[in-house]
Amino acid sequence: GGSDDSDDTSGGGGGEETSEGGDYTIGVANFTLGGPYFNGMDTAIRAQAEDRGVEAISTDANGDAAKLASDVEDLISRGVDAVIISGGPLESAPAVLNSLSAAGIPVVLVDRQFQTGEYTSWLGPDNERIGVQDGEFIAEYLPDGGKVGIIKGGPADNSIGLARTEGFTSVIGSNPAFEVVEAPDFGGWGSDGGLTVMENLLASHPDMAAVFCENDAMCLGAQRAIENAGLTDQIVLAGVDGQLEALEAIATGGNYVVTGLNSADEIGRLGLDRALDILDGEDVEKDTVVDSPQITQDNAQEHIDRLNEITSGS
Amino acid sequence: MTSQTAPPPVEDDRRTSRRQLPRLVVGGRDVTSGVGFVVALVLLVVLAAVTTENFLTEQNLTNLLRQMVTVGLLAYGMLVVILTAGIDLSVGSVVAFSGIVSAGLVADLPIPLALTVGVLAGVGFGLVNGLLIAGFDLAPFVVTLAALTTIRGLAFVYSEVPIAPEDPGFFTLGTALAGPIPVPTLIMVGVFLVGGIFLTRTPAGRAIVAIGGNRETVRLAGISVKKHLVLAYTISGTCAGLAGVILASRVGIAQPSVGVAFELDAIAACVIGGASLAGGRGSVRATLGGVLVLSLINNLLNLHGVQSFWQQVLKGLIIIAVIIVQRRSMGERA
Amino acid sequence: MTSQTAPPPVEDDRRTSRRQLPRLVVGGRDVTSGVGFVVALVLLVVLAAVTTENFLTEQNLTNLLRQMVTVGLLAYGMLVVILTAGIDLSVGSVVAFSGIVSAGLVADLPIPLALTVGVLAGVGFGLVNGLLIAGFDLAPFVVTLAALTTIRGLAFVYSEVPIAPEDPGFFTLGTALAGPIPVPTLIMVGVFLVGGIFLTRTPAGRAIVAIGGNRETVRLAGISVKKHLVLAYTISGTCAGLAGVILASRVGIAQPSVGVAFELDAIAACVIGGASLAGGRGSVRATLGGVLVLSLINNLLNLHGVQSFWQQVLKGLIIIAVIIVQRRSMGERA
Amino acid sequence: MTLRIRGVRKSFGPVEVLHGIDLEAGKGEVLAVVGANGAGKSTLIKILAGAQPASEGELWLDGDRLDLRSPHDAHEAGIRTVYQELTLVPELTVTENLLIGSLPKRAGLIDWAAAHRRAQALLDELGFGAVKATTKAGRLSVARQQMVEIAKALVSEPKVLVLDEPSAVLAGGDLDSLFALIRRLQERGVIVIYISHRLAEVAALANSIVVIRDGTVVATTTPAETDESELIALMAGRRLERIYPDRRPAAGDTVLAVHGLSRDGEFSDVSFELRAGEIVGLFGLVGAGRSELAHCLFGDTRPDGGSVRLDGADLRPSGPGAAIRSGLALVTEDRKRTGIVASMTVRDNIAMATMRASMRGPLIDRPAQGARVAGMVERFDIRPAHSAGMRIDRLSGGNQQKAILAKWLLAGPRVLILDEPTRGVDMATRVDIYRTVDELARAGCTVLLISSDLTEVIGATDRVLVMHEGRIAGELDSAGATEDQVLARSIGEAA
Ligand SMILES: Nc1ncnc2c1ncn2[C@@H]1O[C@H](COP(=O)(O)OP(=O)(O)OP(=O)(O)O)[C@@H](O)[C@H]1O
Ligand SMILES: Nc1ncnc2c1ncn2[C@@H]1O[C@H](COP(=O)(O)OP(=O)(O)OP(=O)(O)O)[C@@H](O)[C@H]1O
Ligand SMILES: O[C@@H]1[C@H](O)[C@H](O)CO[C@H]1O
Ligand SMILES: [Mg+2]
Ligand SMILES: [Mg+2]
Repeated sequence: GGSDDSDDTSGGGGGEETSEGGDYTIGVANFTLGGPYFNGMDTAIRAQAEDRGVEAISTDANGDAAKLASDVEDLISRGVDAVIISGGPLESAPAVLNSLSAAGIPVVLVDRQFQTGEYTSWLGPDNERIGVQDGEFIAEYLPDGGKVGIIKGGPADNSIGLARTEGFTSVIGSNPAFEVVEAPDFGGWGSDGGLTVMENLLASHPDMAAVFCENDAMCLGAQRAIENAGLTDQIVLAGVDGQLEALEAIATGGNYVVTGLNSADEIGRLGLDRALDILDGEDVEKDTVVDSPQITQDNAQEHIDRLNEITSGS
Repeated sequence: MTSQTAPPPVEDDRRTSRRQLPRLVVGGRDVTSGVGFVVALVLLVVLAAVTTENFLTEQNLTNLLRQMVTVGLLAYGMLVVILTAGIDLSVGSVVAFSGIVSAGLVADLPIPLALTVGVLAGVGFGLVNGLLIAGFDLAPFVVTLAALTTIRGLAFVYSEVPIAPEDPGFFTLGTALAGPIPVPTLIMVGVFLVGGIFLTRTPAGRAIVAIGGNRETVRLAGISVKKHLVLAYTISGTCAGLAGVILASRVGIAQPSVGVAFELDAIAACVIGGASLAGGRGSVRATLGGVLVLSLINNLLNLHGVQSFWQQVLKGLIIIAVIIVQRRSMGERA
Repeated sequence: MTSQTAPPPVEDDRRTSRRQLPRLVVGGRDVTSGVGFVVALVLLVVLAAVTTENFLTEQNLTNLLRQMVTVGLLAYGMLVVILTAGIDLSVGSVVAFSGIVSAGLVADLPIPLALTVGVLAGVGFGLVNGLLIAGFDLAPFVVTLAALTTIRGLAFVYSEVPIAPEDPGFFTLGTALAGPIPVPTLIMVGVFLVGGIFLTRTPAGRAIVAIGGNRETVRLAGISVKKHLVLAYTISGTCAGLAGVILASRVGIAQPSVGVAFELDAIAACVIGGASLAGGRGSVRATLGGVLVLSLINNLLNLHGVQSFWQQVLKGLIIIAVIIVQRRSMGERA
Repeated sequence: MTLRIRGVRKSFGPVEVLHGIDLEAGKGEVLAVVGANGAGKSTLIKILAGAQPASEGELWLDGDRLDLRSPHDAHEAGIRTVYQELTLVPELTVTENLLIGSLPKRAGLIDWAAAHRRAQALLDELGFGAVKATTKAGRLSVARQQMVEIAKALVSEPKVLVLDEPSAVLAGGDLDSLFALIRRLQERGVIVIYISHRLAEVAALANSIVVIRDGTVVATTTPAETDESELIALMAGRRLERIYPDRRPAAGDTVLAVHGLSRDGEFSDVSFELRAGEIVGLFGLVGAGRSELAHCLFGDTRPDGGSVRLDGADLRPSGPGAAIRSGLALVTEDRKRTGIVASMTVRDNIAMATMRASMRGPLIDRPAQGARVAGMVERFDIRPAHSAGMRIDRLSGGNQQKAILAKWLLAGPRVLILDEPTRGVDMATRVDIYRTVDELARAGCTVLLISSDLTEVIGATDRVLVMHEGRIAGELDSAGATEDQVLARSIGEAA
């Protein structure tokens, strides 16, 4: 990814007032809201909709693909003009996409790029890139190498986690100074899961030097487990997302050393803009990779400020 | 012989007189014949129709019919198990397994065969559940909870990633329409009809109902309790397998993670329909009513564009309101 | 004439002789006294100790003690409800709500007060569950399922995003150690001890047990069934509130999404411990044993580095093996 | 002190089952209430117990008008009731069942040692010392559970004690203990309302007798003014010519031959033969092992030793189903636990053992099944007459028993084992049952009649086997046998 982040999506990002808007209704189909990231996404889309003066109706499928299909059908019944799908760990939903295209309704995917089926446009992060970034940072941070734990998010029907871990191990795994141990159990993308998985990992591998988690929520839990075990000085953490609490931890200069920004807020807002552009008949890019800057102690405060600005601003 | 005053019939079962209708109450009182249940259903429909203009559109009604299929199929199987005083927590995992296996096999087998294998997987899991529960006399809750875990694991072992068959023939089962009515809905209604007749008109069905009422009496009447328990869990597994295959075909992609907590909705449909988890009481028709209630609530909230978290808050409250209305009108303890 | 025919006592209850131990069997047979259960537990421990070198490390044992707290607390409350022949599906949502509310209040209130409010939220939800179930005579399954949905929604309404209090005092409750033993574990053990005494030695506790055995008898004995049902659900809610607050404090971050499916583990612990969902039978000690079994299985699989999907597959199979061993040694139907 | 019931009416839905009952009992009086099955006796006492509200009418005790809204109110007023159906909590100990609601406490906690002592003392005092207070109620025999039920009503001495068929499950010495107990209570001024179908008992115990028929008091009398046959006539609304049928012609070939049958801890070395068309009684005291023997013959349990031959061929049923296919049928002694499926209709219950008898393809032929059931309802005069579609637990106890018999008759058994089949059954119905059993025997069926009723076990049979502590302790020809002879063998005296 380059640094051309919002160049191709005029009027995105900051949420400046734009005059158009029309009286469109945008449906937002969330696969799940059971995680801060997905929540942030939904909130961002709705906030941007308000800023742009259009109506947004969001649904939550509670992690159930069938309900996602029903929700989209309900949205079609309500006569929405476009649908944004935040598909979470769902990798694809051909029937949903089919029924939308049958109804002639444009679809914008945010975060996850579906592997099959026809969609109008996608915006999301380059997950492998984030993993590589984290790996590179750790490799540099621990020149003597050591044992590195990996905490995976969830049932692997998500290419996103796999891509992050692959990116990370492509750097660390190929470096003979490092030994990689993957936690056997999943952290479920949440802090409580991250905590338990880390505790169990420490029971077998108390000699770790670093831990990579597929998202920040898990890393925050893992950080507590490390602290409880009195190993804060020995083990550093690397995460993904840029969740506020993680940024704060990084800013304090403790053992949480790096994360890769995967801004739900930014992607969400861009997603809504993209939907409106399509409705206005503009020619849009089909797939857009949203940049994922690396965040370390050096620039953490910047990102915290920006996040605070966004959340208080809308 | 007794010329005595035979007292007038005490509480004659009024349904005995309209025997022409299939008698789908399989034990205990039929809550759908209670005013409250019908009132609650009608109230929901009227509420939906009056407060949103989109409810009575063909599009929406078709959605509604389609959306009830999964819970509906699971609920019938669950009812059979609940009637024996059992429970089947594994259905959600079976949905996932059957779906992913049939989607996976599409690459190698003709589609109808692949789908059949998916359903057969459900049959097999149900059979194993039943054999463990009946054969070792184990608590259904723990056995099917363990099955929930194991089968979910197996679904992921089969394929960690979702499988989306290329062949559009895979979508036919799930998306076909017969006129305005989705084919899956017809299948579900068929299951309820045949299943209703099974429970009310066949010796095996009656035995299943009786087991939940008093298994000792049934055993001493020379009926094999074990055999019928195995049958009940096999039926539930079969329904779950069918639901899984239809769901995968409808969504167009089979996920190993699908179906979490489906068992709760299925049980809820039965219980809203007046079934007792203590066994022996439940109604096929009322269970279908329970499925309808749950689907209507979701549809209503979505059509109103209620925000997700508030949807959850309201959904719970509406369910409670529905069962209070129903309970009130039944008077006595369900 | 009465002198002639007193037949010898038909069968004496053998456990009556060791009454000096606190009698934590609250109804029915105490499965922990069954050899099978102890065998299963010992087997698991030996298996863990022999097959992995890390099992008997302080770090691991502390983990084990820490990780059983949530399920343990929920299981005690669940047992109380199950004894009345009820069920409480809402506990996982209460865990989330209590945790996030107490974390949220840390900004405005002294920490002990914030934590107390979190627990009180659990008390409140339990009370409402109980009032609905007892007051309107509703099915516990549906009421608490509705509560599961509503309370989860409320947790998200309170805060969509996780809350991580800055004040490190918030972590104390969850992470403090008393020697090598985590304070939360001590709290859990305390709940089981006091709770055991409550169920075996107080009139209210006995009434709760009796209600599950035969609620009509309790009513005919002039004891208020409603009052004790409300009490039972309130206890369960309280335990869930406590579990939620401890969990949030331990993780350091309260998430509104935490606790999904916790109810299944809690129920499983009770049932593995021999409790009957039909009520009246269950044991405090054996429930603790059930909690231990579940934790040991998880720990064992993790120490062996079994990959997640296979962990699930094996976990289910081990649970089934455990209950088969237990059942065999009990001989008669649990 | 007087108990007065005035104009009590009770309806279930649109149907009135009590049409204005009046009765009165004074201090120390034993008032017997008799009536056919379904007459309304239990309904009446449930009203008196506060367990069900009356639709109309008044209750007076000691000159106070009672307003009983709950069982608690009745307790407060000093009215204690022993219900017809057992109400113990099976998972709890006898102690707890007895003292539920009044367990002794020390420092706020229940003092179990004291509780057990108190419970045991109470049982001993009442003459029920054979029951151990620390046993779980569910492990007691039905008879002992009944003793606990009675003891429970006497935890605090009541003003009025209501006993609904307490003797139905008691026999021999236990019965004597109960009678002695009632006399003691009577002396202390307790009013006892006593319901029973055993008229000899009623005559021996009662000061006055009220006869209820179809929800109406048809007579108030005393034992001195009346006799059994008149009472039966009042209850039934017709005269019964005789109670037991004539003797049947000599029996045919041996059908069932039991040799040296044993089952550890239950019965041992049991041998006897039953012939075609014969009715054989099996008498014994509680715990003698009769029910266990019956269950073993029926394939429900496996014998440890010995053999059973049916028509000369070895009979080793693998379970009740196999036994039924071989031509056996068993009417169990515990109606509620093993006789009925309470949640199902009378029809479902009657058809239970013969569901495959009328099929149309894979489906049950409902009209044909309905006709068979209706035939049975009529033959046994099961009331109400149109009860086929009713839940069976809405029927009175005696009518439930008739439905169970009907279930087994439909199976057309060759050997019919009846375990206490007339327990809780009114006299007129008993006569129907005896007649039906006689008809079956005449048609060649072999009947083993287990009974604790001495009169019945002699009157309704051809021969009587007597069991004592798991062994056959004697055999008598019913024609010449006396009650004393049978009783003596059952307690291990004489030979
Ligand atoms: N809950 C109920 N609903 C409807 N009918 C009932 C109910 N309880 C009792 N009845 C009816 O009331 C009548 C009187 O029944 P009850 O049990 O009082 O008779 P009983 O005299 O005690 O008979 P038995 O000698 O057989 O015990 C019967 O016809 C019975 O079917
Ligand atoms: N597991 C058990 N624990 C305690 N008592 C038991 C158990 N199993 C059976 N009993 C009781 O032991 C007694 C054994 O005798 P059995 O029932 O054969 O006697 P019976 O001659 O049929 O007497 P009854 O008049 O009670 O029918 C029964 O009353 C039965 O209820
Ligand atoms: O990209 C998101 C986030 O990283 C989240 O934490 C987990 O799910 C992924 O889809
Ligand atoms: Mg009666
Ligand atoms: Mg017996």
